[in-house]
Amino acid sequence: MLAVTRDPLSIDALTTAVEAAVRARGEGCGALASFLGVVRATHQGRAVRYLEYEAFDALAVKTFAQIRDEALARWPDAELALVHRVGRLEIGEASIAIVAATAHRADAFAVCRYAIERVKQIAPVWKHEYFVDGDAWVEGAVADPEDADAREKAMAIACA
Amino acid sequence: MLAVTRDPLSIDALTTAVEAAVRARGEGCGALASFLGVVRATHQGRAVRYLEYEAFDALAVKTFAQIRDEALARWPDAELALVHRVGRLEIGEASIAIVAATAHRADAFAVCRYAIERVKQIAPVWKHEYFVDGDAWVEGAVADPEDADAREKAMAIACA
Amino acid sequence: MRVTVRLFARLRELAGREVWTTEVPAGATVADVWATVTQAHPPLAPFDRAVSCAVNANFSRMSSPLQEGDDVAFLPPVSGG
Amino acid sequence: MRVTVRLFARLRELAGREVWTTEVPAGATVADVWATVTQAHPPLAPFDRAVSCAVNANFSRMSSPLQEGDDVAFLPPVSGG
Repeated sequence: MLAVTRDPLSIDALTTAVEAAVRARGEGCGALASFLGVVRATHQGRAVRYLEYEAFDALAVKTFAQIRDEALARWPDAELALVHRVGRLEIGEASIAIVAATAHRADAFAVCRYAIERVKQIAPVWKHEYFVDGDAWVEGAVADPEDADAREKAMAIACA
Repeated sequence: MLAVTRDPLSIDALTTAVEAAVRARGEGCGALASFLGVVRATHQGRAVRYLEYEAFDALAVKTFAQIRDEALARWPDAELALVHRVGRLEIGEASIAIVAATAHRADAFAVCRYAIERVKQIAPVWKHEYFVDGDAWVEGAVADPEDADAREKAMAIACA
Repeated sequence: MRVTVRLFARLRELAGREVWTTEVPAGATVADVWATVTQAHPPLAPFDRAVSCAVNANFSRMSSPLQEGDDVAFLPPVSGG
Repeated sequence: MRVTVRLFARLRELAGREVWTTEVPAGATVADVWATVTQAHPPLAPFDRAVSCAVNANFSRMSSPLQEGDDVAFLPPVSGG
């Protein structure tokens, strides 16, 4: 449930896996919150043709495992699935799918939000945008998985 | 995308519909946040056998439309799908599926959270729990869709 | 005038009935119908302050006046989600 | 000793190469390797303060000493999600 893939993403498939994993541990989850990042038709006013995502696959999967560990340290009853798609993505296609399961809904939303914030901070994944009139790499955060300030910032956003 | 059904729920199906609806309106959504409520194996320490949900279908769908209208008044770029399942539900099955789409992720989480809070406040749906040792109707909020305090409480939770 | 009464969930179970028609005076309100329901089915009386109502599948107020043929539903506290 | 150098995304594009092996002195750190990379590929120099690194597919520090055969990856700022 932590993966980099070239295939289309499915929240339903992750939901089934996460629900079963939590149920195998005990009472099961009552709430699942999900996030799907989708390719938009425009970016800062420029018409997008398509995107390409690239990842350092082996490191990305380890990063997802770290994010899951961080989430479970804070929310012990949680389970988390996280899959990032790479390769060429058309408008309307999903680049990332996250499913968080917990006993109650407030935590499910928090875990899911925490996971996406952390992905954006530390996952070794890069977005290359192809516009009608050119292309550009997107560069966001300098990845540092040990940076406690970043982790606390993500936690603050998740638990707001 | 606003419905009461006796069939199993799918986030993927709602996602496809919502994404297409937003894209038809303009730039498309960049973020979809989803919520799935799932039947847990225990409730307050009692072992659950199954649940039965009952709805006032015609009024429930109108209530979902009101919730969507409220959300769009606050988040004009949003789209919302909301389906509640009724009938007998086994442990691990989903009772409600909500998908919220917006341009950016903070809003998607907020719209989705707002919707589930409002459903719990005003949707004419009732849960009947069947335990190993008895059964009970669950009774939560007195439904009043005009109650501005309740609406503001849901908004405060969503925008925390 | 005749109106239809409709009960849901625990109200339906406590009353032992779901849908029926009843005669009420012209100008009767939803509250008047509720009063006849609780009189006929005393176990519903504790819901006096916790009941919601709908007329013709739209949320309504207990004070709303009814028309001939209206469909009046009473809803216990909800628990969807 | 020999180590493998690996570049991703914009770093790879700017350097015009992705993976190669290079000779570094015993006791060399990740930073030493980065210095040889930016010397050979000056367009990478502006990433001095924005580059992350990994050794053998684990996040590392620029100050980490390397071993013979290590795989050293340099990562520009990330943009997943």
